[in-house]
Amino acid sequence: MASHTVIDELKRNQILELLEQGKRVDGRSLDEPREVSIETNAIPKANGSARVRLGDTEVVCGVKIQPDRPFPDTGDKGLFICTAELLPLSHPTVETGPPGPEVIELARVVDRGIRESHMIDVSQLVIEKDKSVIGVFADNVVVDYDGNLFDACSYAATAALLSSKSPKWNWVDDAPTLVEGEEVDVPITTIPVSVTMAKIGKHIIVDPNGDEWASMDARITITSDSNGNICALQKGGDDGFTQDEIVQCGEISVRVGAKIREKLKEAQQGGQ
Amino acid sequence: MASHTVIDELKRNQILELLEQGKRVDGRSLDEPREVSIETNAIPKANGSARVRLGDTEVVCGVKIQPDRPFPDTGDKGLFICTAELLPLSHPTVETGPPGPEVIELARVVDRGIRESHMIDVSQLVIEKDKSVIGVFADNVVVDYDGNLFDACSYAATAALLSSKSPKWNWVDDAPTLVEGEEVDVPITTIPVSVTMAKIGKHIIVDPNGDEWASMDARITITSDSNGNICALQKGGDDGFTQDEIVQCGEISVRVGAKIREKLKEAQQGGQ
Amino acid sequence: MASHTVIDELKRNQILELLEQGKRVDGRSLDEPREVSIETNAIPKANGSARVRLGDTEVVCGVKIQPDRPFPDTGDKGLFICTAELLPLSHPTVETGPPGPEVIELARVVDRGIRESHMIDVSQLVIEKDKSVIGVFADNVVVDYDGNLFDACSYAATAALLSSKSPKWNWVDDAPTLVEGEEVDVPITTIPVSVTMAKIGKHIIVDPNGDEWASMDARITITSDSNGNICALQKGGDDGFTQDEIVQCGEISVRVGAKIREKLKEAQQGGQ
Amino acid sequence: MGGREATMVLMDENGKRCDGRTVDEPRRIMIKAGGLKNADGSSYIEFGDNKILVGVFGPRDVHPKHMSDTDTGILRVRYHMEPFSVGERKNPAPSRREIEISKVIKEALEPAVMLEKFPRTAVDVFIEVLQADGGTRCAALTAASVALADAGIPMRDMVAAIAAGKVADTVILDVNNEEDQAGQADMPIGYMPNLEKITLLQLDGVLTPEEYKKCVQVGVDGCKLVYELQKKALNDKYFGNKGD
Amino acid sequence: MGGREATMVLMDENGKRCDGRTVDEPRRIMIKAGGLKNADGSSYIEFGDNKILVGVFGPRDVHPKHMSDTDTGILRVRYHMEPFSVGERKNPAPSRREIEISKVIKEALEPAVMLEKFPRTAVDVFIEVLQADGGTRCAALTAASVALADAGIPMRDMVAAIAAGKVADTVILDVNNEEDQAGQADMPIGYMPNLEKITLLQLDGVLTPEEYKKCVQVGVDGCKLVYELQKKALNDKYFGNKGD
Amino acid sequence: MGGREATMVLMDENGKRCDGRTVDEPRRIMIKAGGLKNADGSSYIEFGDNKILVGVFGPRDVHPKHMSDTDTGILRVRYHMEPFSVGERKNPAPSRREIEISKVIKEALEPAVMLEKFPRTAVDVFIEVLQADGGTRCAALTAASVALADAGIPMRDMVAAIAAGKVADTVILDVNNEEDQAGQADMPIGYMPNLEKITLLQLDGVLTPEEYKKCVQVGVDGCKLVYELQKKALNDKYFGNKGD
Repeated sequence: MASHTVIDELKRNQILELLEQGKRVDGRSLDEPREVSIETNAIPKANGSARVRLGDTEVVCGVKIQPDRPFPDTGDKGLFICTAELLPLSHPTVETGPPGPEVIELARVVDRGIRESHMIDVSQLVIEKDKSVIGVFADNVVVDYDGNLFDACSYAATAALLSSKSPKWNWVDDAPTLVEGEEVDVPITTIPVSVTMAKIGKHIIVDPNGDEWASMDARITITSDSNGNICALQKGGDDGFTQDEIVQCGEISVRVGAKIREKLKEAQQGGQ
Repeated sequence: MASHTVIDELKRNQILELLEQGKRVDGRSLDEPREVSIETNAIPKANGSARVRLGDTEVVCGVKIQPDRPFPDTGDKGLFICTAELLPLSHPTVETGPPGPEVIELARVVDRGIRESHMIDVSQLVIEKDKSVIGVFADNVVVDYDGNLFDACSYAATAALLSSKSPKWNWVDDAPTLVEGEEVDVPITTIPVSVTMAKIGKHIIVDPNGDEWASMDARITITSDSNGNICALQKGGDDGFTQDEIVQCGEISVRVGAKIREKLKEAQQGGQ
Repeated sequence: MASHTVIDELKRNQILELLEQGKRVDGRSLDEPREVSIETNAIPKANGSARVRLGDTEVVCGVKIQPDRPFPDTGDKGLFICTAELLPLSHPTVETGPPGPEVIELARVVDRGIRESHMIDVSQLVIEKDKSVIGVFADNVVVDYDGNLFDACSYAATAALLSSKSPKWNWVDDAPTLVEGEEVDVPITTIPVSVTMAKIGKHIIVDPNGDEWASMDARITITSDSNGNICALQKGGDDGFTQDEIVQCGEISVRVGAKIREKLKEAQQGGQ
Repeated sequence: MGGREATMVLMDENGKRCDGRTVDEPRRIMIKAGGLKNADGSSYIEFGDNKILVGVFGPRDVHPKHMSDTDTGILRVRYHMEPFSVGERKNPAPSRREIEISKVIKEALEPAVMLEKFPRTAVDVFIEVLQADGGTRCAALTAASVALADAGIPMRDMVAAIAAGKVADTVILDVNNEEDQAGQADMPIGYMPNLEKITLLQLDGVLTPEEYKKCVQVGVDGCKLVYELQKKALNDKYFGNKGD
Repeated sequence: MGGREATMVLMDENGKRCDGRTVDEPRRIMIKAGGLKNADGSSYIEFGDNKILVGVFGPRDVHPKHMSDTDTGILRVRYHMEPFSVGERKNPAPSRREIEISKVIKEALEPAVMLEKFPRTAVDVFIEVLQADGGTRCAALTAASVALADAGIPMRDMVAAIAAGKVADTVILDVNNEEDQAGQADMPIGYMPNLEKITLLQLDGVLTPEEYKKCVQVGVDGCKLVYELQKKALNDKYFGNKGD
Repeated sequence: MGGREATMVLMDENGKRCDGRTVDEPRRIMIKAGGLKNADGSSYIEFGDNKILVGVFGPRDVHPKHMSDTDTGILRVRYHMEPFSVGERKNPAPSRREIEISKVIKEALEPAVMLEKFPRTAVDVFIEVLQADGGTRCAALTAASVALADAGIPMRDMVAAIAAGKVADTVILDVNNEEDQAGQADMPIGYMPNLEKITLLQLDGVLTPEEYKKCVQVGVDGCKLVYELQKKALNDKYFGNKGD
């Protein structure tokens, strides 16, 4: 995603010039995310799903809920795992094969944002203590790329989880046994929202699109929960932030996050 | 195996010219397979084995029969797995390392031909339902290459299976336990025979040798069973067949297959 | 580690010239190993550990002792596994990624020397027969390279094992259960010592340093035990030895090994 | 297709199949040309409960160079299933099944694409199965043809695909998931209607020679139906009302 | 950080932490510049119970060539844990966690290193965790800066690192292993004191906006302490008494 | 060689071994030069119950180029076991054992092959173990020498190989599978009789210095026996009656 051609240089100059005037290439204000559109239940056979567009970035997330073995030291907790993959049709530069460091970071940051918010109460996902628990897998696939996959994947996963219904299992004859025809809610405690900001020159902008992403000096992704607290953060990119900028980004993320949380709630209600 | 040099082009022209006159480079008629020679019990320590030559293509197949865990949803059935590998000594162009798409297709087509015929009655390969079953593994290795590995591997695997004797296990103390000194027959229901045909120009030929293989436009492998029914098929290659050709290939495969089935039976009797 | 530049050729000539006069580049006699320094308990959180310098070659070995499943056919024995890895900071030519044949051979030879001496009495490492045993893992990492990793890793692993204390487990409720606060000795039966010799021209030298290693024609690593018996051997390199040389190397290895065994004992006592 | 015992009624006394279709009735098929921003061409298909997205890039340079052909362009196809596309979550690593299907679809498309016009380049077809039902390979091949056309790649014809099969001793069109699991035979067919060539053909399951012949006929007829939907999808995008 | 229940007393009535430290007291930190023979630069750090070795090579040629950049040098960082460095023996294959931390540390070092002076070359930083306690990434980043300086690589500043966090509803400096497991939040910070830039920042765990602000402040202040120890280590090697 | 308890009688009161051989008697050895059509040279050996096929290609070009040596040819050896060659079906992935044996055999062959005559090229030796008994590496090395000669590669000598060992406190020749499992020591030896050089030597198991010396002697003598069979195999193919 990060190449450095003459065109890139010209683009960056143009972006910077506009920023000096307080403007962005696509007309947004600096702290304004792109339009978010959320379609839940896009994959009806999955236990939950969502198709999310953030500007021209598009992500599909499917949730699978199935019995699994607990980790040896946490036999009283279910599993929550969130992944992210860039499909090769999402951009001409994406290559097939095992994920590189960038995609691994993407997946881990999206996973951590949701995990650290304790959105899913994994203590309720136990079929039989130490023997069998419920695993919730939220797999994101990026189908169109235009920057800021962190937020697009995070919204897709969160919307898919909010739309999920879980099958029910009982512990019978030393094995988890499906209870036919029953469905239960996934235990949700909060709605985490990640907000990614880029630093270009001295400017902080919310939700960088593809051209802005290629031009940025550094980035920061901050996730806040329904209480307006901050629960996860990841700085990236080859430059740094001042202490004041870090504090400012925290404030922006809570403010912008609250608006996006409303959209996620609407999608949840709309999907029901 | 597929390279496109000037020599290849000249060879193809020569092959095509002869075909226009109804002749093949090695003197065979169009629907005539090469000489098949079958040596069973070539690997005495295996549970069954065969060394098969089809013209100058040579394959060794060894069968291993051992207890295994059943798949979760088919606890009342044993396992049958057939593989194929091109050894690097079989041809100067073969490379070591993980198998490419061509070898994966080869292995899966050979496996499917035998599996779909229900040659092995896997319902009889159960030691203890849902706990322990018998796995039958037929592993083919190609030691000399001269075209048409599909049929050579299929004949080697079938001959090796026909020559196999299975150890016996009882379910004792929650574990499969070998019954020393007893051997039972592998439950065989039919003898599948695969026949591979190549299309070169407008001509359909049976059992293409190495030069013909490199010159073909498309190929089709059809497996028939002892009842003369068709049980598996795979079209390959970068061109297509007309509907009439497909029907004609079906007829050839049953007719030629019947003759080769007799050779497999002879080898089975000879080996006993 | 093995490159062949003009500099290498000049170095080899210089080494050979000195050897003709019975001398070595660093002033040692032909059957004299470099200074060995052993620091045990370098990694206090491991169950045993050692940091060993052999000249300028440096190795850290950490021992982990934990419950494991036995191999199916040896349910009455614990596990002993010794590995070796070249860290990329140990030399500019070391590459990251899966180990090549040279590192695999190194690890296997070091493992075998200790294993074949029966240093660790694995029959005492059983928690519950056929169900649960104790695994002893000695992992070597090379942090600085100056030739002869075989001996440096062997000494590090042996010293680390001699310094090890094992936790204790009981078999409770079908699971190995740690007995808090109790530690037992690892069952040691002998102290194996490997001695590696290089052949350069017609000369046999003990413990080749980096320059000598790059110049050698062949090498041999011989491990002897506390009784002065020979328990493992590995010849390497692209040339051969005469029968007399092989016998001579056996004698040297026992004699030099005895001296190094004393140092290992001192380190063990010092560490207690 | 391990177990073929009829654990359900695959065909009732009125000749209706388990999902209510008649023997020669395909499932609901919806094809859309285009849809992706970054791909040079794309398509989306819903074929029964299959949901498949295809993106095409090219003709474009080949890296590494020695993989290219100085005489012709090359076609590369990847068939890939999302972890959430099947009943039990799929391991993300490419399976041997996916590798084989990629190869079979590639060879089915080759005769349709005029690769000789673009020597030294590659055309990449990326197939993403979002939700799988029976017959993904036919649905994927059908959608891939549309995506190639949408990318403006010159083609001799389009390949339409659908499976014939045998259920309850009857030859049927368009095998669904239950019929594939519990039925007697499944024969996916890919066909170029204008060139009258079968470019994909597989079979699992036992057929008499007569049934074999009939399956091929039913499959080819089915492909012609699918072909009309492919053309309609391209028409809708390039000439028609895009309302739907 | 799955389980954050306080299964131990993380802070007693006198404001002392589980290892006896006060809220703003770092663990024992010992940094040594140099030490390895073959590396161009190296360092060793003990940070609490962390024991980490860093070796630096470069600037040197890049293979394969197309990975190099004609305009600037490139920085490559590998963070790697030994099998014996953690409680349960670690699988030797690189974990996704190690790959992410390698990337985060690389990006934290980038602004400090004058890579533009060495176009077409690479500087390699190899971090080896011999024994892990809480906060390996901060300890590793701190040591890596010293090793780069020891290798004579021109630098704008050094990056010092330490974690702030929240335990028993109190903001603290330098989260140890128990506090990381059972505490409420962990915020590793990397900071260049001269350039006044935060180049590494992560957070796991819930903070109010006020606590967030305070954590950043506590962390930056801690980095300044660490920075003095980095300078002392280099002084000791290059100008001072090397007696330890 | 984990368990060495004598669970069977390895040597009876008459000095006969478990398979009826005397202490210095090798198993049945049958070597055939040639046999494969496509390989440049090949051989087949039956050594006790070992059945091993070897094919040689070269001297031929090396890809990628930078793996070649401008001063000399390179030798590449792959030792590989078929899945059905051993008691329990072997996983097809190359094991660490196979990688080590490949290296040991390569280094044992190096001094015999005049690689310096073919700079920039490679000679490839592919060893396929169809059925394994004790002593595969010796049988493989013996057969590989014959295949190299059959390929017309110039050689200084051939390497013959066989194992010496210790069983029931007695030094023996040619350790079979049972003796390897339950015996006291196994010492595979590869030897060039004309150049009088030992090029392969390994040992697992405990020997006194005296026994060590004796094992080497017994092994070298055994190699001389094997050498005669190697020459006979080549004679049979190139000059002799090919009837057998």
